[in-house]
Amino acid sequence: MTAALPVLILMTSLVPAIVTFFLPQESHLLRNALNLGSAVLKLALIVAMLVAVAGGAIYEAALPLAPGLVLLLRVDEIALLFVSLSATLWLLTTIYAIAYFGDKAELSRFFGFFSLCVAATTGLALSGSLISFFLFFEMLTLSTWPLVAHKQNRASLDAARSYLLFALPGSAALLWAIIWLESTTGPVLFTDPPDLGGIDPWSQRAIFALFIIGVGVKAALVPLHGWLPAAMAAPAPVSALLHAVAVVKAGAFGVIRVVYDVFGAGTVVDLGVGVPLAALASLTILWGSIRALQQDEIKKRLAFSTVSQVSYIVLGAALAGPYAMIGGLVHLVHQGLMKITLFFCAGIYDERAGIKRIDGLNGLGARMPWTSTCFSLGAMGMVGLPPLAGFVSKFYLGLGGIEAGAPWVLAVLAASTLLNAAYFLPLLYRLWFLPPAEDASGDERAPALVAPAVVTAAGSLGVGILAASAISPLGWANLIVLRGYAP
Amino acid sequence: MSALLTGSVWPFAVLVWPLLLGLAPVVPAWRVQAPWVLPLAPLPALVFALFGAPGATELPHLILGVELEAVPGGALLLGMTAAVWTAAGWHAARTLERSWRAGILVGFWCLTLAGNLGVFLAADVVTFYVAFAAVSLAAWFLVVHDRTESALAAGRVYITLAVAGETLLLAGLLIGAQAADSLQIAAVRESLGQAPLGGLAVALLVAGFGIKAGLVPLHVWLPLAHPVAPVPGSAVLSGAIVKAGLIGLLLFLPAGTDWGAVLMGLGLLGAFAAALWGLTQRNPKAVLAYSTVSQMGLMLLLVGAGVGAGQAAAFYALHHGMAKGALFLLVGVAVAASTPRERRATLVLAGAVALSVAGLPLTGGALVKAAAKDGLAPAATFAVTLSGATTTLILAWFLHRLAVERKPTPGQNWAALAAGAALLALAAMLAPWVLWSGATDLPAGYPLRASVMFDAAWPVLAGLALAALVIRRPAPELPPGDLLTVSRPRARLHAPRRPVVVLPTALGRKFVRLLIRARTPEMALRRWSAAGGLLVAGVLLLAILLVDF
Amino acid sequence: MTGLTVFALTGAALVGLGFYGLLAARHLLRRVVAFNLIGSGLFLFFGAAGARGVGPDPVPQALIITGIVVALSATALAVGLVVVHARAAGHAVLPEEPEEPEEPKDEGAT
Amino acid sequence: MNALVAVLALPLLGALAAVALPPRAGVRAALLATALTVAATIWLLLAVARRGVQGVILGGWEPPLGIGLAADGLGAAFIAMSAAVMGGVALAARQMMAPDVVGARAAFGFWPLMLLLWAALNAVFVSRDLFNLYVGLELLSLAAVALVAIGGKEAALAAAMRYMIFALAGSLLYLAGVVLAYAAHGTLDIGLLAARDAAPSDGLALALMTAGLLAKTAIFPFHVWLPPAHAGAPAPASALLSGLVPKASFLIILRLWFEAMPDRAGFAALMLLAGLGAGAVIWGSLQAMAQARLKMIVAYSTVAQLGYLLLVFPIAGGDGAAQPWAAGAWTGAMFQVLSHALAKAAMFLSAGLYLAAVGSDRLGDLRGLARTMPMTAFAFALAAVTLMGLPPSGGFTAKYLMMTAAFAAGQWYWALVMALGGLLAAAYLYRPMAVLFARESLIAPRPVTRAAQAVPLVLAGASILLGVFSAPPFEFMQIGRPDAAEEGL
Repeated sequence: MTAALPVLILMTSLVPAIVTFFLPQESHLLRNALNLGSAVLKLALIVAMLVAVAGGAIYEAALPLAPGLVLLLRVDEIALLFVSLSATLWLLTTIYAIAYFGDKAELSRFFGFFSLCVAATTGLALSGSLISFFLFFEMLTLSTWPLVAHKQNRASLDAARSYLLFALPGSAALLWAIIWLESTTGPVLFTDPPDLGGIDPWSQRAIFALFIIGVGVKAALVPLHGWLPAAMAAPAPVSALLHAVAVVKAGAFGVIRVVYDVFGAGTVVDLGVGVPLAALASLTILWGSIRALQQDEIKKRLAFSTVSQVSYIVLGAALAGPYAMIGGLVHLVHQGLMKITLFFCAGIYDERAGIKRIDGLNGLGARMPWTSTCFSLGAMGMVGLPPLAGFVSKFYLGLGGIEAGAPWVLAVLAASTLLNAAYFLPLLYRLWFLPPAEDASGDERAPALVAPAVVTAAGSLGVGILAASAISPLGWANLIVLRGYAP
Repeated sequence: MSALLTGSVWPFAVLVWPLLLGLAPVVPAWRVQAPWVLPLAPLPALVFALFGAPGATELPHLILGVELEAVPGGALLLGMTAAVWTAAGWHAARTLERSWRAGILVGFWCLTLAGNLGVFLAADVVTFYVAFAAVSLAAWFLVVHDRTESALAAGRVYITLAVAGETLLLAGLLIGAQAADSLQIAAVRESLGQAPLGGLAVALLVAGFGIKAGLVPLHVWLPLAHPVAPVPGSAVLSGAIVKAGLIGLLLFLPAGTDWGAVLMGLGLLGAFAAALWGLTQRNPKAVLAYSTVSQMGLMLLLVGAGVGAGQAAAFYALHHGMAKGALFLLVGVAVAASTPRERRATLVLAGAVALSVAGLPLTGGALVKAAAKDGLAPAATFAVTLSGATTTLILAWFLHRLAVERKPTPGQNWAALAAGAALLALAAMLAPWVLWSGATDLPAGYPLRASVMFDAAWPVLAGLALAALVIRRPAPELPPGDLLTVSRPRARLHAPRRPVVVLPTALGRKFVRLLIRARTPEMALRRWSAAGGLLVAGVLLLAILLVDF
Repeated sequence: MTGLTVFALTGAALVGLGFYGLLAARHLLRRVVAFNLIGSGLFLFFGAAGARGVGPDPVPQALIITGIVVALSATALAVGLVVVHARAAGHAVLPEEPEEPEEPKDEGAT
Repeated sequence: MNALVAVLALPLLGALAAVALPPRAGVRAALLATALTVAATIWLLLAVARRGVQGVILGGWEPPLGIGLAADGLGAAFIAMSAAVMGGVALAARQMMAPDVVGARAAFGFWPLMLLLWAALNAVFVSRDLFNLYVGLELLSLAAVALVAIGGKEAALAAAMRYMIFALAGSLLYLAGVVLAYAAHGTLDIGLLAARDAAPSDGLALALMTAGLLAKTAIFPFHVWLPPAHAGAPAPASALLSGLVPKASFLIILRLWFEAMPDRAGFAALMLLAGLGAGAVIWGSLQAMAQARLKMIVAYSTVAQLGYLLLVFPIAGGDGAAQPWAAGAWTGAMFQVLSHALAKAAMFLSAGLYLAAVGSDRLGDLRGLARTMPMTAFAFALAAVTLMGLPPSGGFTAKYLMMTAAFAAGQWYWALVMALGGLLAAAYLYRPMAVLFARESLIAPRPVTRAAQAVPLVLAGASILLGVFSAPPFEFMQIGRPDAAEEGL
């Protein structure tokens, strides 16, 4: 049982993926039922495991590939944090996507790769060894490409190309790092950080840098972020998934793994690589916000905001202290909830009102109150307005910064807050206060589109208001740090 | 799992009740008539302030663990706030035009109220911050409610400063919380004294709270926001909301910090400069706004001086809040007045309140001033006394403007509005008498002493004399927002869009050209003469490497 | 100078000639011939070098015979290819290699 | 009858039958022979797995006089590889090589040549005698050249001719080396040569044989004959040529350097080989990027992929053989051989399907075919994953093992070449993928049956599974390996 469960969870998205590929385009009902059903099943399994793991249980499943190549699935607290996020948002995004696409073309292909993408994310979350992490990391890279290119027009193909253009060299760097490391230490399991004694410090730093480049591409660390805004050519559900759950989160999660499970916080501090990484993350936070200010396309602005927001997680990991760690981990979930809300709403504006640019938002609040309210909640959460989700993360990151003897982090957080306000509040202002254009149209009579947004918006409010309770992401992050990463 | 709530449920109810009422407009059927909930929203707070039992309340699962407790100074302000909001709510309920916008206002009105009450009840940093954010950001909707160009412009200034303030606060509080390794406000305040970054933290806090409390030079939003906000909005802004900044300083400023002097200096500056600058305004609400800045200056001076651990400042704020609230409401009342009799009555009432603010003996104002001076350095004492003159002057100017400004809007029930304002004014007059013994250690008869009465009286008379001159030869009119001329919306931010990087195409083209060129040697290699030669060369090379001679 | 050495040297000489032809000639038939030269040279050398000690050694002889068979079949295929290619292309040289001047234009064409 | 003999005899008999019988019956006979050989292969695999190395002495004559055949783990694995590819190709060829598609002559010629090729491959894989290997190699080359030529177009014939020249030159060099070896030691049996006492001519012999084999393996810079030949042949033939044929000559190089004359393998020579390999990886990839036709791209990618194989020499060859990482590197190279064979066959078959659908393999004409032939596009993509060496493919296992070993041996630069090769592969395989994925399709494609599309998909899937379940083949290939350090790193 303990071995079966992780595999089962992986299968809940892998099997539908494979089946979906072979479904004819017409069989909407079957396809939707399959995807929704498996999403629900997966969620149920995860809830069951949450309870068990909270009680201290650990699930493991190992598949030896070749000597030194062990595919290890391990369900521990941190894995569950990520996997439960992805499972929840997967369900919602599936509902949303079904409504979004209606009966457009190539749906079997889309949902196939969609599920594959989630399978990869799941595997990534459950990976218990470096090599299995890499394995799913690559699986994610590839399964995302068709999603980005889904529209198959010039823009999306270019976007897809630039995605690979960034991702594959990143993977090469990652593999390079892994092999360099493992050729000395042997296979690395996340359960026990390897003994780096055999490697001289400078090589260690080089390996660390390679690791960060590898995962940094996905985490969209400046200057490796170019693909992310370009990927906006993808359909809204994809953007939502990309930005909230799958790709960027994989990168951020990777940073956490590298810092805490591969090198170990202590080593990172001793090597003196934590502060540079934190600085890079800070640079990304600010740069992303500044670029976001300059966009007048809603999705592009959101994209750059992702660049900035995801680096909060990296920052938390880089500071390598308990508080910062909590902040980073909890932002993994919080950013997901808020950002997916924003993308859901952006998609609704596009789909129901044909609005892509910011100046089109004028006065939409009156006509699309639910969507606009969700959008506002998400945006204010991003700004870090209490008691929304973003505030909680920011609070812990700030504490962590001071604790780690890096009070300049406060300045970064402050600047980022102001910048976030600067590029989000004008949107809300347009939504609620400016008069709509004469030819304005659009409604939100599409419950299946709006409902997911409402749920996630409520979620990003709820996780903030109930942060202190044990069942909240914050509570879980605390648990992780207490059990796994207590200094 | 620990209990959801420990201790008295009242403080929590005080905060939740307005939030619940604030949801009323969500129901379309109720949306239009929603303003009627406004006067009800603060009632639990009022009751709690009057009969509330001391003692802490904890909700460990909320946000980061919510703790509520009414500190002594906080209790005074809580009551005052509740009173002001009740009166203003009553006024709003009767005057707001019924539209879907009213619904939005009601929602955020209640949110602001909850936050405003929260800052006086919070016992832990996070709850305080949450409440503070609520009061300062949600109040933006009160400012921009009319959606006029000037309102929106003022709103931009307001929100910018508010967000900046939030950010500064968060930074400061984070330093404090980390140093104290606790979220308890008391503990944080302690640690701010000796923490390595304590100085920085206090600076951040002073700036953050100063913005809200109208500390010169961070006060610029006040004179912009008040004239454009609807009357009840201005009332709560000036009466209650600015006090959030005050309580913040009272709660977090560590004892014996060097910033006390700074506060005193800036407070003094504000007290006089703002009052005089107010004379350049014509809009009565703008004049009142400047008077608020000057009054807040006095209170900040008291905070800086740390008199009676802030009790004095709180006591002073108690009176000023209600009086100023009443004055703003009376502006609305005056507008509603349709007959000369009503107008006259309004002016009389306003005059009475104004004199109380100026500190005419036997008024509530005189009492709080007397209590405030106790324990102040002589110079400061004289300054406070002298400020009575400027206060009288500016309020006289206000009454003058109120009298000459005539744009009656019929259809309002003057009596009902006047009653609300009058009750609040009465509370302002009497509350200091009632609370005297509790708020200060001075003897009960102290305010009746001749010397005290004289100190209170002469500035008022001086002020009236000056006022006579000023009203005859008014100061030139200047736009509100002294230090700031409201700028156009920031066009800079929407700079020309640069394309998102896909890949350096020039480089790509070069590479392709290089590839094409690479095909030439490939073709050359195909010639057997070349390839065969290479083959022979390969044999020789291998042979050289393999044969050991 | 034993006979074996003569054989060996002759074989080596044949190989050398063959290689020269292979590199020098462009005409495909000549190349095929060159291959055969090399092949024969090698077999000759093999026969000579293979004779170990006294008496005949069966192994090289068997191998040589096999090799000759293989070479024959290879030659057959090669010539066939040359012809077919010449029919199709109109000349008996590879496209990347320019015609030889003395070569008649219609060589092998029908 | 011995399984070892069966895998050699059955294809030969099938070839004869295919020639002798009238065309339609001939095809059936060929398919039957294919099926039987596949069965025999499985039989052999089980035998090797259960009872270790399978040997047979022909005619009861012991080496050096007689000829011995032996299938160790490696040989058996290669035989299995060819069986898999042959089976797939045979299924695909039933339609692709139908007379109405490629003309009667090609349709008739294909089957016997294919089976002949198969027999030759298996012979090479199990021979332990250098001259025997020569014969097998010749047979292989002749069949391969003929397969290139059966298309009958001028370009194909020229390519075949060029191939012929290189092949013959290669075999003659090899033969020269064999002669020298025999002259020095009086035996050509690999086992006995390993136990010989060194002679001065050994170096020259090894050099000649190696050079000849490099030419036959199409290792840079002797690769120029390969792309036009493989691209010019009919798709099923290309699949065989690219997937299997070069592996035979490579296997001989391997046996020479690791088993027959390991003592000769000086470090400089090993580095030279690896250098050629690195050159192949980079040059082949760059050329592939510059191509405009799908089959040319795939062919050049073969040039690049073969380059990886030579990187094993300095890591696991010579003194490295005794090191703990040798097994990893060596097995990695073998994984590369197997997964490349499967993936490349899948790619050429997909290309063939596209050719059948739109009658051209110019990239411009393939636009939007992912929509009309999704299975094929998916097969191509999976194969691409293997060639890029991305997990969880066999190509990844290969790369991982070899890179790890390279690091362990302190030769990180070879690891760098492999990583770079992966990126270059992504670069040249991206163009076809993007084109297939484009929205608008210019040419209305002829329908292709799902059954035909399934074949490449299965082959590509196999190349992936090879990575997912790489432990059993890893163990299997250690069977009967000289100085096999059983556990890798």
